[in-house]
Amino acid sequence: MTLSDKIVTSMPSQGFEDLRHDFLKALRCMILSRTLEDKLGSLYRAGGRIVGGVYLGRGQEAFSAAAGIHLRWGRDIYGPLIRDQAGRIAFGEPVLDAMRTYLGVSTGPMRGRDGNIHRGRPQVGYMAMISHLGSLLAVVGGALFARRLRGTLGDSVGATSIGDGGTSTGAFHEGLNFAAVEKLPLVVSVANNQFAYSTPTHRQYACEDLVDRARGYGVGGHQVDGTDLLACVQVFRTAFQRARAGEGPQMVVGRLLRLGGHGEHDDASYVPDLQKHSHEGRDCLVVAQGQAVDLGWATPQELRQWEKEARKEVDQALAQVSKEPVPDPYRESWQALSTTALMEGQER
Amino acid sequence: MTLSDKIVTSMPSQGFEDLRHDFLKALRCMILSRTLEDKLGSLYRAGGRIVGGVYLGRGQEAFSAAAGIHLRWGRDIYGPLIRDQAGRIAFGEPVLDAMRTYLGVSTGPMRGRDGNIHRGRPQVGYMAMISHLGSLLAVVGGALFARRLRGTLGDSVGATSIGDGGTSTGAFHEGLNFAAVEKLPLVVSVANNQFAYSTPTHRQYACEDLVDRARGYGVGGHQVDGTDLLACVQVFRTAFQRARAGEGPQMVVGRLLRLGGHGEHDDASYVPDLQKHSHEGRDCLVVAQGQAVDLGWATPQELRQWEKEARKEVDQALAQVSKEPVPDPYRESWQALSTTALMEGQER
Amino acid sequence: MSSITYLEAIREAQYEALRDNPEVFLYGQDIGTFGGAFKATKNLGREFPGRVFDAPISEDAMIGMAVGAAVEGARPIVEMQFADFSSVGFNQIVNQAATLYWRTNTPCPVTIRLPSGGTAGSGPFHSQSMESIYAHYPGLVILTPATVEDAYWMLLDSVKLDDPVIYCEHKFLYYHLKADGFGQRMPIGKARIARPGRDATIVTYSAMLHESLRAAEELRLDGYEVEVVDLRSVKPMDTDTILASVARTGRLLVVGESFPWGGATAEVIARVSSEAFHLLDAPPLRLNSKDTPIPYHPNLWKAHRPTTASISAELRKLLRY
Amino acid sequence: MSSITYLEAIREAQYEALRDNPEVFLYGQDIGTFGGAFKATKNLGREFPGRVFDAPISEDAMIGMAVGAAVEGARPIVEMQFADFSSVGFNQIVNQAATLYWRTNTPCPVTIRLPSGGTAGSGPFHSQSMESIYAHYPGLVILTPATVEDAYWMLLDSVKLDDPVIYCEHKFLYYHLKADGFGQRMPIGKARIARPGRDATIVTYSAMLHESLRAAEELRLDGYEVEVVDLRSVKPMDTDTILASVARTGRLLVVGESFPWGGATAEVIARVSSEAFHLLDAPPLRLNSKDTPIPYHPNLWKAHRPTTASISAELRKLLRY
Ligand SMILES: Cc1ncc(C[n+]2csc(CCOP(=O)(O)OP(=O)(O)O)c2C)c(N)n1
Ligand SMILES: Cc1ncc(C[n+]2csc(CCOP(=O)(O)OP(=O)(O)O)c2C)c(N)n1
Ligand SMILES: [Mg+2]
Ligand SMILES: [Mg+2]
Repeated sequence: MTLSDKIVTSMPSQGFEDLRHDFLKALRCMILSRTLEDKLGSLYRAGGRIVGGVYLGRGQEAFSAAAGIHLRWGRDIYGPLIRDQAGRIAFGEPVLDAMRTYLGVSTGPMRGRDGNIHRGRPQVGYMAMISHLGSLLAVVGGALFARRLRGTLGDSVGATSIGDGGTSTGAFHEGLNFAAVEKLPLVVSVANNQFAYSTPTHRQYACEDLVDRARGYGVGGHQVDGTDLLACVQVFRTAFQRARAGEGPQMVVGRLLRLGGHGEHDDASYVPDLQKHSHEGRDCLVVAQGQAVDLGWATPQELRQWEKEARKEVDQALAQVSKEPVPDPYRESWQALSTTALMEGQER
Repeated sequence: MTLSDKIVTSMPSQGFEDLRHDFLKALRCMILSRTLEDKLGSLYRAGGRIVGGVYLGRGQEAFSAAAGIHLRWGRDIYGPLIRDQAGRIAFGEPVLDAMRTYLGVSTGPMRGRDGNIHRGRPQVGYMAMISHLGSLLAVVGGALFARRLRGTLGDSVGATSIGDGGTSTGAFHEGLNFAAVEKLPLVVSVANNQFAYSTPTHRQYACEDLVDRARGYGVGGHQVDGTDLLACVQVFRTAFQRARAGEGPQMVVGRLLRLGGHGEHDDASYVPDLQKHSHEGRDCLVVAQGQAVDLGWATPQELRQWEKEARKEVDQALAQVSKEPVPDPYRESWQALSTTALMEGQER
Repeated sequence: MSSITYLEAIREAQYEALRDNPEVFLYGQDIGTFGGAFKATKNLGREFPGRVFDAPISEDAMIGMAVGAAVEGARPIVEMQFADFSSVGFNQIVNQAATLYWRTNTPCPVTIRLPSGGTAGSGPFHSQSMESIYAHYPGLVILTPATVEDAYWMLLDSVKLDDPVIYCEHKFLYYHLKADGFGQRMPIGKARIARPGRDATIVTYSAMLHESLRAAEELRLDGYEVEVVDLRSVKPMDTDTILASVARTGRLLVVGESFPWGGATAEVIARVSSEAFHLLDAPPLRLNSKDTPIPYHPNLWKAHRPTTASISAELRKLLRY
Repeated sequence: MSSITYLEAIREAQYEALRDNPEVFLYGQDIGTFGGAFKATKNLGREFPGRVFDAPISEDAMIGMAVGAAVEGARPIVEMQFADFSSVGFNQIVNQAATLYWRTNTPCPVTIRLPSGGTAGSGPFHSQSMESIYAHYPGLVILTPATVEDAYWMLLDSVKLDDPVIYCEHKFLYYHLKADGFGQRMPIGKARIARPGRDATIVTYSAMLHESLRAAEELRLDGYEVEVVDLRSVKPMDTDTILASVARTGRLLVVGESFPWGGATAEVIARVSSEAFHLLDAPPLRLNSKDTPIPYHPNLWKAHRPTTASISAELRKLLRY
């Protein structure tokens, strides 16, 4: 069964014409993201190829891609998190970067030094997260701050993500508060997928909805059904417009469910069946494909074609990367400073 | 000029009868606090007696005392901050504890090891803050958590404070969020005195009012004119009632102005005159004394008498402490662990 | 008792601590229903209802809360999901927990479990060994169990101690290291001669004990008898046992997995050099990981940390001297 | 140039850094209008409008923001109000700033100023020396200037370096230490013979340099010539200069103000013992503060840290050997 066989339809077929381009762009990113992640998941389960863990964005592609399509590679600043494969693709990250990082080859952006979701290319505004949740927000903010200071901000914007669990970190609080004080053009996606690893939200926060936090920071607050691509595209369009218009940080809270384990090692048996069958448990990709057909923006044939192209792209990337070299400790520089003159011998 | 010569009157004289007892208790604490702090300030300026810096609560006594009077020494848990001298007195801390700590004698609760506002007696529920702002909140929460776990919580409650600046710390966020998740009986006083050291609030947060944060944590939010003792007593009464009634943490935001420097070394020349003469720049003690007289709850004679008693208490404490021994390094145990068997020699 | 792993020993010790003292509770991310990222608390939430709590992702508050609970007489065991994440609880550990007793005469019986050390593919933020960071600060006890027995007894002892304990459990040992039982309790603060010898002493701890033992075994084929001392706790550090060993062998190699600047290995060498200089027949050597973050790719990771091979090479250098 | 203090040198260096490079900006609590808790940025906000920013009380975000700015090519100088408060920015320092280059090949020119060390009456949370904590982590340069000249040149050099620098300025030296000018620039990474001698070597840094020089002077009255080496930077550490000095004197005392377990003094001893064992005529010694938090009362504080008297006593011990 291909993805497009599962299409369900639900949307009215008019009044969204101006979203068409964004929607389709996001949808194609979602398809590529899902295809890539399915491949990574099966490589992981097969064993032997993937280095380290695999953390997927399944079920979060609509929310992530709808943010990512508003970002311009090389011009905007993006600090994606764990479940932002779709956003990364939308931003312009080549599939090769992902594949190379997961397979740990030395040709990838992280050269085998760091892995999977930590990848990035900071020099082009594509930040490489560290594991510590929340700590990327201030970094993205700082990059915007520096651009404004130098006068090169222009219409560029920054975006980053956090999960429901990550909102409990002090770093997230400090980072968002700083960005609000500086009124930075920043969009923060809060992907409330109901769990932080196994921990349900009632052990994570006590407010009714995380969007209730926006006012306390003095930032724009937006809520959206994260399983609904059309809604996501619409809401993020507003949020990015406001951020670029100088209205300061915008916080977009999406309600959705992680469709899978925390990582591929986790069977997520702690997620109650009821929740899996709830509205937020819908597969956003299936929903989006249905929307596309209903709205007459794509035919089932086109969807199948896009899936085919995605599979081809992923397969090619895998084939190519499989031939690439893995890191060689003897050729590694083992140098943590860029200033070579200040390096000491390693084996004192 | 004694304090009571400066009385201004402003309150309607009826309808507050049930607050009378609390109000007068708080007022007497304020008087003692001001008297003590004036003495500490002049000792500091005279030089030679005080060890370390002096950080006073002038202008914040009403807000601090109105919280402190709801706390029972030995039964509730209190984690006061920098400007809570009045709250400490209301909680039941003897003036001797303060005097001994400021003079660094070895008879004080901190035995000359730590100083001034860091003092406390954790074993009786009176927490001793460390300097790092925000980090006390989780400690107070943890104490409540342990009591509830053991079943000894009863009607006890916890209280702690933070300044406008301290709300920017990650620790404050994590601590309050944890307390909200656990629905702990905790009252958090946010003394918004318009400055963090020299930094005005617009460099500290971007929301309209810090009370806007309450909803985002899912805690009760209360606002009060921190220069108005009667209002403070009323608001804290509600907040403490709700906390004890199991409604979870309550955040009380008081608007006021620090009437002095950050510490006694600081002339606060950065505070604009306009702000000094604004409503929040009123001296809460003068206001409270006026209220007491207006309401017929105290005569000017009584006020003078209380001031006199306060001066006597402070003078006696000073006289006594002046004779007490300072720490002797040769008799000091130099032991950071309570488990003596695990201590190593100091001079390895 | 049938074969038990290092990880099971940690679970078992927590089980017994919970069973024996109502003041004990567990606090950590995903440790309840889920049983923890490594399953160190598996089933404990079910076996001790209301005593095992899922924490929000708030390491600072987690430690702060544990200190507050300890002030009230509780004896919390806090699990950091990975040692590396304790960096965001660093302040509460070194400034709040570690100073409480000294400042206020109030005991602070908090145990902080740090799943530590490298495993293949874990990368720079899930592999750190932070014992040297915490040991530098006064007021903490730093345990680094290398065996199933120590994992068990030292965790039980931690909970009983009235001081904050940083319990560094090594993830590499979780599943592979097995024993038939918990053996005898050895007191905290005592090092152990893990292998007797006469030609050289290796002082080490945690996972590096096993690499060192293998290296010693390799050297035996060359006719050398290498003594291996397991520190067990890096603070307090059992200088006497170290010196006694060096007195026997005259040669010292110190092996640790953490970063090379400062830290446990430098501390051992400094103590031996200062206190027993005349016992040394050769310059004391140390071997640590390299001075870069911990690499993700196994090829790099294996070259980054000390291994049996690199320890053997170092031993040969030491013995040739 | 008239007499200038250590603190003025720090201000002056920041002035010149701002003047010479538009990518430099200052970020810290109360550093704008107010000029900083110690006035190290006095008037700079006025002299460089829009380049000096008051930060919220958010040390984690402050460092994170500086890293982000550095990624974009800025060269921020971040002031921590006291070194001790960097504990809440610890994670961003050791895991974000320190790993950026190694992980992503992106330079990270961030300078973090830590007002460090003890002064009378400052107590446990306004007195800490954290150089050993940061030096343990890969990817950071740790500077510990002891002189007006170094305070000036090393801060200017920090801003020019493409790596994150932890600049540990000692509060005890702020007002008292004076010089007539900034003298000659010495490169970062080179230690300096602050006083030549032949009978023993003291290796030290930061404020302890001055206590050590006084102790050396005291010993001169007994006829000893003690050489004093100022490390200047604890990481990188100039092992060559240390070894050359020990080669001359045969005796080594290492003095530091931070806590005794691990850290800079242990590192020096470990290097000398490993690399130049045969140069030593006596066991190398070290002197640190005591293993408790830093006391508030001056009586205790003076006994807690090394002083001229305790250094002299240790030197005598070393020379008697
Ligand atoms: C400071 C910190 N503590 C703990 C972790 C371990 N950890 C990694 S992901 C995760 C759960 C994250 O949950 P959430 O933020 O909701 O994101 P999601 O995985 O649901 O997308 C945890 C606890 C971490 N990365 N950082
Ligand atoms: C984490 C941390 N950073 C910096 C400081 C230094 N500091 C002490 S008090 C203070 C200002 C506090 O302002 P606020 O919280 O508004 O309280 P106020 O002094 O106004 O009562 C600062 C920055 C600190 N104590 N803790
Ligand atoms: Mg989540
Ligand atoms: Mg304030």
